[in-house]
Amino acid sequence: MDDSAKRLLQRFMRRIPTQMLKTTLEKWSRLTVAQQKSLDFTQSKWALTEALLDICEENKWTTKHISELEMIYVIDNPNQGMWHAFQLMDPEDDAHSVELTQFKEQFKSHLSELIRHVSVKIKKHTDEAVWIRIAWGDSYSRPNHLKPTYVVHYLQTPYVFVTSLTSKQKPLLSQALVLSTRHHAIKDANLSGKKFTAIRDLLMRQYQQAFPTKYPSPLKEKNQTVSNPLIEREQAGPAANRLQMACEAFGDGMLPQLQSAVYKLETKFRDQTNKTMTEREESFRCVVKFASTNLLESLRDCASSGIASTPVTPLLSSIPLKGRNYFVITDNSPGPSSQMHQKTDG
Amino acid sequence: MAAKQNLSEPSDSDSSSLTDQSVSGRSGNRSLRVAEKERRKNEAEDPFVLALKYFSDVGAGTPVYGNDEFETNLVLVERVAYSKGLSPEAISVMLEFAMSLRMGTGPCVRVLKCLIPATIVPQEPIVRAVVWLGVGKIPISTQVLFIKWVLTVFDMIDAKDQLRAIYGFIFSFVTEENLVLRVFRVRKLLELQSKLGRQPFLLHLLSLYKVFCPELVTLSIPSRMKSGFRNYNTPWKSALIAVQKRNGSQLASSTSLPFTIKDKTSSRKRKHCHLELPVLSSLVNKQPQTELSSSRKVVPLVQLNSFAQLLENIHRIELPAQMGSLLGSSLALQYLDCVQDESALLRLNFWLGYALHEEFLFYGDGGAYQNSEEALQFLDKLLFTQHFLQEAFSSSEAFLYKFLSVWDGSLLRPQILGLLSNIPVVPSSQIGRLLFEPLMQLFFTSSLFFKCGLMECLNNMLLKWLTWHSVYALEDDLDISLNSHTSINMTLSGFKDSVMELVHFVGRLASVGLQLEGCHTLLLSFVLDFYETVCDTFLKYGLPLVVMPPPGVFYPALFSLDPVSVDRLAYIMYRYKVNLTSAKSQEKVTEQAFHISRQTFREFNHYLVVMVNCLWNSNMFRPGMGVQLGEEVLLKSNVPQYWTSFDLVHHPAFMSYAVDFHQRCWPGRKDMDLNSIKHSKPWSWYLEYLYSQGYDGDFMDTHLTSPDGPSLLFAFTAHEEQWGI
Amino acid sequence: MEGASTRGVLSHLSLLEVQARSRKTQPQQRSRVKELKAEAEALMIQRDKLKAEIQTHERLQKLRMSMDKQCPREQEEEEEMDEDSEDSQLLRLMARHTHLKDLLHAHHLIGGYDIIKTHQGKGVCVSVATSYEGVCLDTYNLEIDLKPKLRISRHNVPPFIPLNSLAEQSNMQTNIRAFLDTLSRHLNAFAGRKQQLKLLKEQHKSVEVMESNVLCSILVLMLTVPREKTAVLCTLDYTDHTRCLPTRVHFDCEDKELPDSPEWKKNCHLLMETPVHTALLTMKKMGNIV
Amino acid sequence: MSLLKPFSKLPGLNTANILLVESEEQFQQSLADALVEETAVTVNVRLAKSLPLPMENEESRPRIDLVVFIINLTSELSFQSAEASLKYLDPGYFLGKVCFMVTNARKASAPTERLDAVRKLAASLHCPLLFAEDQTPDGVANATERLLTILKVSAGLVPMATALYLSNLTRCTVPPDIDQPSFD
Repeated sequence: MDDSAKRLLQRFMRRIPTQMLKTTLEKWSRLTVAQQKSLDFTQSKWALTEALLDICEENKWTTKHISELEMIYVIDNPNQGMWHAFQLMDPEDDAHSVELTQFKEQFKSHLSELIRHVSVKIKKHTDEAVWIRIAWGDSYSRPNHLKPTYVVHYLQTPYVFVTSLTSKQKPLLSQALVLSTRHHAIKDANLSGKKFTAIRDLLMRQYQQAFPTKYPSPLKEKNQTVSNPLIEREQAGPAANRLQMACEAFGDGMLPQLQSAVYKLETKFRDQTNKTMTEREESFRCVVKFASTNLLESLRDCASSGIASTPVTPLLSSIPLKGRNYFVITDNSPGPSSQMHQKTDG
Repeated sequence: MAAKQNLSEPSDSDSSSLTDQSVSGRSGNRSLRVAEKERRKNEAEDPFVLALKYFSDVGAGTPVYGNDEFETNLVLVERVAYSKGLSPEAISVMLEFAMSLRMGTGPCVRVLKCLIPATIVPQEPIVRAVVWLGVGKIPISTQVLFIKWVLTVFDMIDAKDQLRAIYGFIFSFVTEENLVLRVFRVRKLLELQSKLGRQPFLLHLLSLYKVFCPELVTLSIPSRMKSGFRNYNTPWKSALIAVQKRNGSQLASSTSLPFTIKDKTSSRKRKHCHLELPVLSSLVNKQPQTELSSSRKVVPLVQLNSFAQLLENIHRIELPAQMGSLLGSSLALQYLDCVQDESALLRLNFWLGYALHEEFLFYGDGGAYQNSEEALQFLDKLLFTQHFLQEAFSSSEAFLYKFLSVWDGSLLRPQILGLLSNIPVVPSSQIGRLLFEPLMQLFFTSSLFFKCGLMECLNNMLLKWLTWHSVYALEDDLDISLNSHTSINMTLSGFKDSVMELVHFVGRLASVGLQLEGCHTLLLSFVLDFYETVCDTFLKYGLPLVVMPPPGVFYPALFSLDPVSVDRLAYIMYRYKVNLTSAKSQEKVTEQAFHISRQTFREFNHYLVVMVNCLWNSNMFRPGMGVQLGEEVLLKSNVPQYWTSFDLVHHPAFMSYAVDFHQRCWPGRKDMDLNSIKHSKPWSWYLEYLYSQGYDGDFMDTHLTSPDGPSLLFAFTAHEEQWGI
Repeated sequence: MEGASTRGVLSHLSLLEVQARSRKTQPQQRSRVKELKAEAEALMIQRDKLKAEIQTHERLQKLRMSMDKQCPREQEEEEEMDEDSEDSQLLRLMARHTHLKDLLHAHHLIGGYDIIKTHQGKGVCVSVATSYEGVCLDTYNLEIDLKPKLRISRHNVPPFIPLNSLAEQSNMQTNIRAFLDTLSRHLNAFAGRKQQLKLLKEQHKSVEVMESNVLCSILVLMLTVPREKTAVLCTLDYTDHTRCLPTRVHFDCEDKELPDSPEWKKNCHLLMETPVHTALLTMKKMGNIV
Repeated sequence: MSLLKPFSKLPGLNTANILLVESEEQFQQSLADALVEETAVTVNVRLAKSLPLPMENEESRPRIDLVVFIINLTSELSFQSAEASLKYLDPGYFLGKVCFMVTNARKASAPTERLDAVRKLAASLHCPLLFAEDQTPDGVANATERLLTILKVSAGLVPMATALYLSNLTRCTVPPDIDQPSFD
């Protein structure tokens, strides 16, 4: 068993929490029952690593097998690292009929055409997601399995989710993806975050949205609290209205856990009291960043509790609407920049 | 802080075994070799020793990744650390290794995390570490980590000049300049703050200063900083406790930091470090060292367990590291009481002020911890201490004034009122602003029970003030020091003013309170308690001051429905009489002129007239009486002989007794005629009967029985005429 | 010590206060009866209301009948006139209203869409319901701005349905109805295919789904022929996304002639014409697969 | 702009009506639940986020005897909204029918400047300023009782006491700043 494999295993062991180790190894299903038994999961990681190393030695397992193990772990808990979303542009006519096997070989072949040393692993998850693990090398060095790139794609959808991709590797990956999914181009979807599931749900519209209907909406039923006849809520109507608007803007129930939204302003500085700034002709740059454990829910709460003005300013509502959390606001689109003010106090 | 220093000397040399090592060991390796030798003596080559050796010898810039030797050794050390804790030598080696960044910051952090001392922490390596900080290659996060570690193991550091030193450290490594004055320090801190951003330790210092000089620190300390600082020991504390548990109790005392205790008791996230009284502990409380120390003529308080011992060691007492622990033991308090140097008390005050402020005026997002046991016990302990010392701490007084202004009136009410009743005399110029305004607002908006509680509290306050006066006042007009430690000196007249203010204030509260609560009997009885104190100020406490109750108190008591109140009012009036007469006589004999205004006599006589007339002479509603009503109104009411309606027989409070008496007296009678009791013979029987019911003497004394009641009255009025001129 | 007693009194006072508070809540129990009485009252009133409603409803029904079968107005007028007029007027209006509503509902059932105004008429919200074999499935919504031109501002249509291209193809601006129809066809087909796959997985444990995708446009099944236990790989291609039946069915298997055998030809047709789960059912019946 | 007037409507028999104004709409709910527990009088509670109150409830709304502004000291917004609401009250209310209730005054995250600002506001309007512990049930119960004490007076249910009388005794005064004792 070579050195790189060893290091890969050690690194993997450092990453994985001990309580997850058992299940992951079972999923891996390479260990014999005896070997499974031999491992004592109560002892320290360090010892466990040693034991696993021995097993790998005697089975002559290589990086290939161990990267498998890693992949299983990553697929099971994808919410780590920084995920970026990309969007495939103008599909060809047969883009719809791309199916897994052909995609697999196409992707592999395209990528290996572009770069000599690369090792690709493709695995289909139960929810139709295609998981790709790429260990990059360059023309001289062998693939480095210690920092692989992970790519997730749902066939027939225009979205691709990528984590830990360097700018050097980006063009290569893009080209391979574009060709193998029968599209013409790919672009950054301006959506990124720590939680893969959140980003996916947002773009695949896998969260509950609220729409105005003529049927009694579940919202109203939800916040009908049986209260004492002696207690009267004066502004109940407006409150319900605010909630409705907030839910229409950001969605209903559990929302995708987005951590942040960034607005980059490149606008003219407008403030009559401050001449010097106003008269500068080059645009005034600043960055506004909203951060929260669950940004969308926070925003919804702001709107429903009246801290932020309703109807919700497009700047905020376009996070779920356009499915992006990075915006550049310039003057030539007067709409947003005019709303800038009311957003910041929101 | 000054006090801290005098401790350094003994304990420094306790750790001689280490100091010589480190003094010689200017370079890490050398000091290690010393350590190595002694280790070789007692134990054979074990892997742990090898591991330590590795860390002391490993060259700079050795790669970390894939360096199995490093990995194995570190794991080994970690295991030992978490199981038994590290010996002082081990700590010095590892700390040296970590802070020198020989293998980069990665291991440094990891090592710092596992530095769990088994016994004590030698101060030398810490100093060296700080020197490394000075080198400044270490990333800020790691520096913070280190500081946190030092704070965590602070009380296990063998030498005790640290409290000063730590601040010294922080300042000296965040900036080269040596800051002397606190004002400068704060300024410096603030600008550092703006430079470095919010560093937990900076914020901590700032918050500390915010307590003492808020005018300097204007920025609001974010509550998240609390968490940022509060759990500075989380990486270690659990390990610490674990280790201590394993290594047995004799160590537990040596490392009894408040929070370690806390973590044993409550698993709450928020650290009640101040609420938990530290166990009275000392560095030199392990047997071998005590011999050492006693030879050096220093006895830690913890080793004294009888008053006799205290007396013979009184000249060589070592104060504990945690002043808070003094509150625990009465011996310590006795010592504190008789000790000459103010420093001990100052330190205690310091600690106390900070604790109170932190826990009750400045808490983070801890949520609903308020009425928690810790808070209760803490305050009860404080109360106990204050009663023991017979005086309040200036810090607790200051705290109370702040707390009253944001108090909701129910939080920890018994304790707060208890503390409040202990505060020393407040100068009359301040008293309104500090006490009356907040209290008045609380009193009138709060429940009956609060009103009663406050009455009780103010009564106790008055009692204490008067007691202090009677103890400290030598001759009048000589300065009386009311509190031996907070040396507030005030003249007799000043004291009289304060007392007067207080009594009048209570009078206001009482009369309006009774009105709002519909003359509730419970409240009334608490009010009467207060006036039982007031009416005796002259005779009991020798304070030449007599203040009569306001009508708002007198009449509700007189017409109240329960006989007890009436009885107590009578008693109070009687005491007033005694005080006034004796004051008079004293004024006659001694020529020293203290003047009781004729107004007071007028009020007294007036009340007496009303009382006697309505209870005894059945002269209610007669012109010239206190309560006047238009003739025609009274006639309209169709009450037969309305003037009798409040005499001892018809008074609603005594009616039942009268009826009972009547039945006993004339069992046969069908038609009841209470007036028949008034005939002289049954009347005396009736009085006898009232005696037997427990209304003993008070009436008699107030009115000296009906016939010469008036005469006394006249006597008084006569006097008044004379004195008036 | 004196202090102790002080604290005693104070804490006792707080104790009393707590007791007083708890006592305050007691009377609630006693007034329970009153509560029940009030409740009964309320229920009675409600009952009467309902009675009245039923009555009016019956009369409405009568009117509706007459209205539906368009019986001669006059005599209806007669029998209405004897009652107080404006009441009957109202009734007739109500009848008419319900009538229209039913019509509207019917229209919706035969392929209309729920459309309601939003943003004070600046936009509309269209909801497209999907169903398969009489089972109602998810409803999809589109919010469409009307001014300056039709624009889909918000929707919850999954991304693998090419909404925008559909909008262009069936030029939405001029003919929104056509657009909505195609969209609804796409959605219904998709829902149908998804449902089929679901049913298939439930009903045919013996059939292994080798491959599928989110759009459910490709389905590869592993069938096994009884006796020989030969595995047959069956690929269903749904290239026409507006239908929930495959456009191409392809078998392959070790023995090359099996796909060309008559019964498997029949199977092929079967799969082309009937939804996959039912087709498989019949195939199983005929003993072509386990 | 509709002013809320103290005497525009007739009082109900043995009833007291209180209006709780809180921009965060959290503490007011628990207070309301506790307030209606009162059995001696029927207490009607109206909850509002801010003033003015909507016109459409004008009819159903009883005569309001006491207006309470709840201010969370850790939030500037809460203070501002209370301040803004004040101008929708008829001056008559400031004769003892308004009081301020402050929460989180002892929190580290509550700047002293804001507390002073609140004090100044209350003092300038001659209104009482109550502090409450909204975290603990005891705190809520106590706050409720204090409000009831004031409410009963201002609703004229306490003989020989009027709202103005009480508020004169309890109204806030401009804060004294207690100078710190030096610890060294």
